[in-house]
Amino acid sequence: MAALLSKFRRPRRLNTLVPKPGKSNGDQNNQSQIDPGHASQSRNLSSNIEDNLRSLKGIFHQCSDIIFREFLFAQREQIKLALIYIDGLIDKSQVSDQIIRALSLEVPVATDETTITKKNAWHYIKMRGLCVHQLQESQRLPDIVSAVLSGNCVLLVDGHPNALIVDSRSWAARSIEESKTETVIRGPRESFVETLRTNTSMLRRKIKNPNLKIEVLKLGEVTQTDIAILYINGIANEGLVQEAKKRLSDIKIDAVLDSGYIQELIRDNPNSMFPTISHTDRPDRVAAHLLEGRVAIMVDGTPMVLVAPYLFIEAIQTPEDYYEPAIFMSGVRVLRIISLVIALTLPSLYIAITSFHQEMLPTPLLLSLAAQREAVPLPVFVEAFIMEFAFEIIREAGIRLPREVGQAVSIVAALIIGQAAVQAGLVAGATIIVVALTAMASFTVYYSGSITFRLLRFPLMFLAASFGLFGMIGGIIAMVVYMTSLRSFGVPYLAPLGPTIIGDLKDSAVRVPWWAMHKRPHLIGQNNPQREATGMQPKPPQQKNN
Amino acid sequence: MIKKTICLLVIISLIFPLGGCWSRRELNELAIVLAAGVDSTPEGNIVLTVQIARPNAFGGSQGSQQTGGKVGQNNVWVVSQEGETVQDATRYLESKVFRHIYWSHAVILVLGEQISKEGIRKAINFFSRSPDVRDQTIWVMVARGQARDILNSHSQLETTSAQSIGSIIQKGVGPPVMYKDLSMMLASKGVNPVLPRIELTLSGIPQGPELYENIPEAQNDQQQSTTTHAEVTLTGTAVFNDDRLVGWLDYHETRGLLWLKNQITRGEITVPSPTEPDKKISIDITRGNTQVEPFYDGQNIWFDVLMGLNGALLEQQSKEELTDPQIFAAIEKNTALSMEANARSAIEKAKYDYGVDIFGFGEAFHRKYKDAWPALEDKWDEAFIGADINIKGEVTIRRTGLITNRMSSK
Amino acid sequence: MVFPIIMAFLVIILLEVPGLVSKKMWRELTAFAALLIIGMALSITHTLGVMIPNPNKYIEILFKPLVEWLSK
Amino acid sequence: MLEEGRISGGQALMLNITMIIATTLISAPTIVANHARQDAWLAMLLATLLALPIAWITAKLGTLFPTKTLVEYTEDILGKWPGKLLSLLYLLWFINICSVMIREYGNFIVDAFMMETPLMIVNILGTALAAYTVKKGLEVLARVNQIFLPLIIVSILLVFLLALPEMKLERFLPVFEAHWVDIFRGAMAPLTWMGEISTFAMLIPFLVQPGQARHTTVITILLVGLFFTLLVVASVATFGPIIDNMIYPVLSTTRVVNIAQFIERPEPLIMAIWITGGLLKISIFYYVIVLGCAQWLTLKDYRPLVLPVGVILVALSSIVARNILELVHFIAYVWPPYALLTFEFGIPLTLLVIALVRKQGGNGP
Repeated sequence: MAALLSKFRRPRRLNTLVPKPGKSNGDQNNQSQIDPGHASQSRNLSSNIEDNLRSLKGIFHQCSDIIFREFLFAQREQIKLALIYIDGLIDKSQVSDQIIRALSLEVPVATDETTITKKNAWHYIKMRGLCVHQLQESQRLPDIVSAVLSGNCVLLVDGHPNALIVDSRSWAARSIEESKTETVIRGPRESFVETLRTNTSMLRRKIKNPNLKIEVLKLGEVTQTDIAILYINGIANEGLVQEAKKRLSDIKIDAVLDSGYIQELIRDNPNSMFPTISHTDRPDRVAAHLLEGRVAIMVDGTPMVLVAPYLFIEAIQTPEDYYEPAIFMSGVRVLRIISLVIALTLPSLYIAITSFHQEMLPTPLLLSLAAQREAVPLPVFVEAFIMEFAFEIIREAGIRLPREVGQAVSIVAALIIGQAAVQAGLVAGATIIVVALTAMASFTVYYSGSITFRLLRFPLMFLAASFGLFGMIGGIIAMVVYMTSLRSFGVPYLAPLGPTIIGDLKDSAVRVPWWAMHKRPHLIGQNNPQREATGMQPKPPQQKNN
Repeated sequence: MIKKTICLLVIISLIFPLGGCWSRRELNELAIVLAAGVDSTPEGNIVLTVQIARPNAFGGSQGSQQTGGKVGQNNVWVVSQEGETVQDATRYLESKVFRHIYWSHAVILVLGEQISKEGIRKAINFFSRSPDVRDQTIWVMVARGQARDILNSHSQLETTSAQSIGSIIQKGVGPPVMYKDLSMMLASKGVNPVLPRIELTLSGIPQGPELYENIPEAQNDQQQSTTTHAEVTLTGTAVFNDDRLVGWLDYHETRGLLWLKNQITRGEITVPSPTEPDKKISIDITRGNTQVEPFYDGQNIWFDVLMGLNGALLEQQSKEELTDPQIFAAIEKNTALSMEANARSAIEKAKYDYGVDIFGFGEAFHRKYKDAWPALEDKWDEAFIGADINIKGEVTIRRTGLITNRMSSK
Repeated sequence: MVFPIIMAFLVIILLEVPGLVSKKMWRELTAFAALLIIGMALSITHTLGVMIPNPNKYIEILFKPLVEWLSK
Repeated sequence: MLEEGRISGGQALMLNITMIIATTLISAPTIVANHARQDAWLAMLLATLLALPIAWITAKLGTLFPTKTLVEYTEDILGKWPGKLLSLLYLLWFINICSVMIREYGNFIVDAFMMETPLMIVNILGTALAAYTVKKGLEVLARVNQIFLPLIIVSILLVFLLALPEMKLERFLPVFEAHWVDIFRGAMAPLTWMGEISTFAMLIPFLVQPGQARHTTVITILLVGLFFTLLVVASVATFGPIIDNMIYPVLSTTRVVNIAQFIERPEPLIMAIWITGGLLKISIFYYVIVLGCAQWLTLKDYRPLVLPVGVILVALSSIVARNILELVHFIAYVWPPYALLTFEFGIPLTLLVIALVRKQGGNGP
């Protein structure tokens, strides 16, 4: 792990600003203050615990949450120990029971007092004294600082220039809950939480295989956030893994507060509206993607895990599709495709047809539309635009408001925007129906996928209002051309459709049963294409010969 | 990036003032034409009558609250305009209507009797040329009298008379002719056009209050006091020689025409009972099929026509035993005779009164004798008059409804 | 009408030329300029109402006998 | 090479199909029926048969020079300057096709759907969209085509399925009424369209396996022939004798669709098909022009030429014909002898003969 860490550690930029030993941090300039650990990177610990404590205290100057607990080891020979940790990030009972209590009371009692000297105390503590599950050692000051900051306990022993780093991390964390962003009726309920280690453990529980690799690196000059790259060795394309690592290691940023930062920094087309990296908080979705050969990126502090490459077709795929019966879910997929089309085109189609191509409506419908429109003072385009805009406002308000007030928003919206606007003759009833249907349709597909479509709806409406169907279809073609030219980590964005990959169409508009999905997605899993044995189609039992 | 943005802005600023929405027309700028009628004036001009929907009457959400109670409000506005051509009249009409005359939803095209006699080509060309008009699916018919009177009528069931006339044409007794069928009949030398004939017939008191009728018998100033209601009825067929109206076929001849054109899809035939000739038996047609076979020996032309009918006996006034095969055969025979008589009367009328082939025998001949056709095609109507036509009906009654014999016979 | 056309040409130049210059693709730039000048000449004269000979007419004259045979 | 992208055999096949059917599918039946009347379908089959040699010649030349496009191997065959001259003529021919197509495209949209919109605006927008596609390169073009072509074909078939109740097979009788010369004449126009397969010579080197060119072209012609025949059969069966007066018979066929008062008026479908299909076809020719120009001038990149060529195409598109009748006259009567005798059949045949006599271009590595 340490080797890996060093491999991914970026070149330091503040080599010259090494603080002088013994000097307090207050003298240093601001640059070095926000660069924890690195400021004193060339420093090693000395044998004198007082020196070490002094320099550490200098580094952690004015950090009220850092605890320096100094105590004595053996009663006989006043060996001084110091435990440094952050209050709130450690398991208090473990630290007090298994470290302080063990070292200050139990160890000297259990052993012959003469055997412990100042010289061998460190070794003794390391090998016998500490009843903890994970122990590391380091003599480099920066490593120690970073260990403390990550929630470990650092034990300094007088007379020895090596510090012991005890893993005793534990902090108040949200417990595992049901996924809020992607709910399913059938399938696992758990979702990721903010703690990286919990998240990796959830995946490890699903994929019990040493080939599931979880590589960790730190990003964020200031925040020092842990980032994990997950892939399955032997399934994931090596080039893809290398590319992901390379893109991550190129990042130089002061803070990573959410996976969204990473997402924007490593995507292929920086200005594109279309997401080319997906994010999810469902372990089963991530596991399935890893098994297809994709790479996942976890960021400590956020439940949202990035998965790359992301293809457009995933907007209509949900984890549930693979758990429920295939035929049923294929139908739902078709429904989602229709919804996607509706979400994108319905308002513009409505504008184009009612203001350019009235001949395309059946006569009775035209007459009833005309009747509704008769009293409306605005052109269809303006009317539809206002309503779409109003809907977006309502939606935004609904998300931002506290849940209790949210109810009120929906009532006001339904009453005012819906009923009152129609009755006042401001908008036609049909427009309301169109807007409502569009809104509902946009919620049926993958959320980030639909955000793009929600936005693109407006230019399409403009085009439809200026050039009718011609403008609208032209806009859609331009959109498809653009999407076709996109790539996500080298994989064409519209992959199973354009380029058409016949085998992958098994998991597109339809989802064939599991016994027929023999192959992983062609462009993603070509490293190890076979995913299951062929000829597994269940059959009725063979008639026995009597 | 900045460069791209600037370019995009310039492009947008170039396009949008241009994108002045040339073809854009809001729904409330349209006068939706549901029916069109074309008449001619003695001076040779054209009178175009259009039936325009009044959207207010079709009840929007708040419209229904305000006007829904007013039963029988006029749903349409019928307006006429004289002009030299249809297009000309349309332009003048726009100055009366103040909205764009919008043709795409026209359901029917009614041709006046007078203009049909003068030739319909000058009345209909506009409708196939203008992309606005859905020329292929508009129903075409000839009015007995003035086309504008037909448009002025009201329907008791449908919201507009245009829609009701459209469905009368589709389902009623008479050749249903769409514009495309008419153009095909006009283009082919082997057949002359026929169109359904509609007229206003008096049918009692109007059912709704405040319905003002405009019927031929009532003068303009008397319109409001009229108490009789005129109903649009399909009364037969208009026969054309090329594009000129030459005469009519009545109800029975129309049936014969439909048989010969193989357009019978439904209907009934009432025949006298074989045992009690004054009592009637009605056969419901479930399937009709006519085969025309031309023959030509270089001199004479003759046709064998085989009309097949599958039917169901659905009414019997007489009381003979239907279970008796002989009687059953006799009924079938009578039915066949009745069909043949209908067809023969149509043929005779076409041959001797009007001298035109309206049945498409010429096309059938063309299909079989393609080498002889070029010599005959320009004088086909004469050849048709000279041709013998042998008609044979074959009737199979497959069902007798829910009962076999009359229950009350004993 | 000439003004929007000139604007459009400016946009085209703005879109392409800086990239070509910075990449030092002089040959491409020459080709670009030549084609653009042809296009500009064609479109501006056409907009100004100058009759430009229709190439298809000459083609038709070239193939006259065959055209007549076909359109009989 | 100028183009880094590679296309698979399937993608090439689909590009070829779009290249031929897209713009012609709307007006094809009329032009054929003009001469052959109800025997139009025979003319179509004849055209398919006659187009096969063209396809074969194109593919054969392509396999002789598997890494070179038409513009490049003319120099190999004829020597530098004659080759350059011939390539220039080819480029002018492509420009001619493309501008006529843009005109046809704009005219249809304006005539049938947007009467008041100036033709120029539609042309400019269409060309701009095509330019965008061309700038994205051949791979994107092939993929976009892969997405849209199935939709186009399925919806055309759907429309005809829906129009089935209006069709009468007896409108084909009598068979063989047209004189065989007339059938042959009727076959000329579709033959010329199918002959546009010779444009594929510009794309063969970008195939992943240039050896597939031969199947690709032949299968293209067979599929397109089948499709055209279906189109003609359906249109004649619906309209019979009046078809030769219609400018857009396929649109008219669509307009008669009325199933049980429920599915009526499917023209948006036809319009969408026409817009996408036409655009893709224009894009293919546009790409070929731009690529050819860049190769002819031995440039390093073809992208800078896209916009200037677009300007020329738009300008020419309004020069090539004064009105729709002139356009139809050109497409129906001038285009066939002109294109067939020279660029589609005559010149490629000559090139092939010379190349074979001189034993040039090894049979491919």
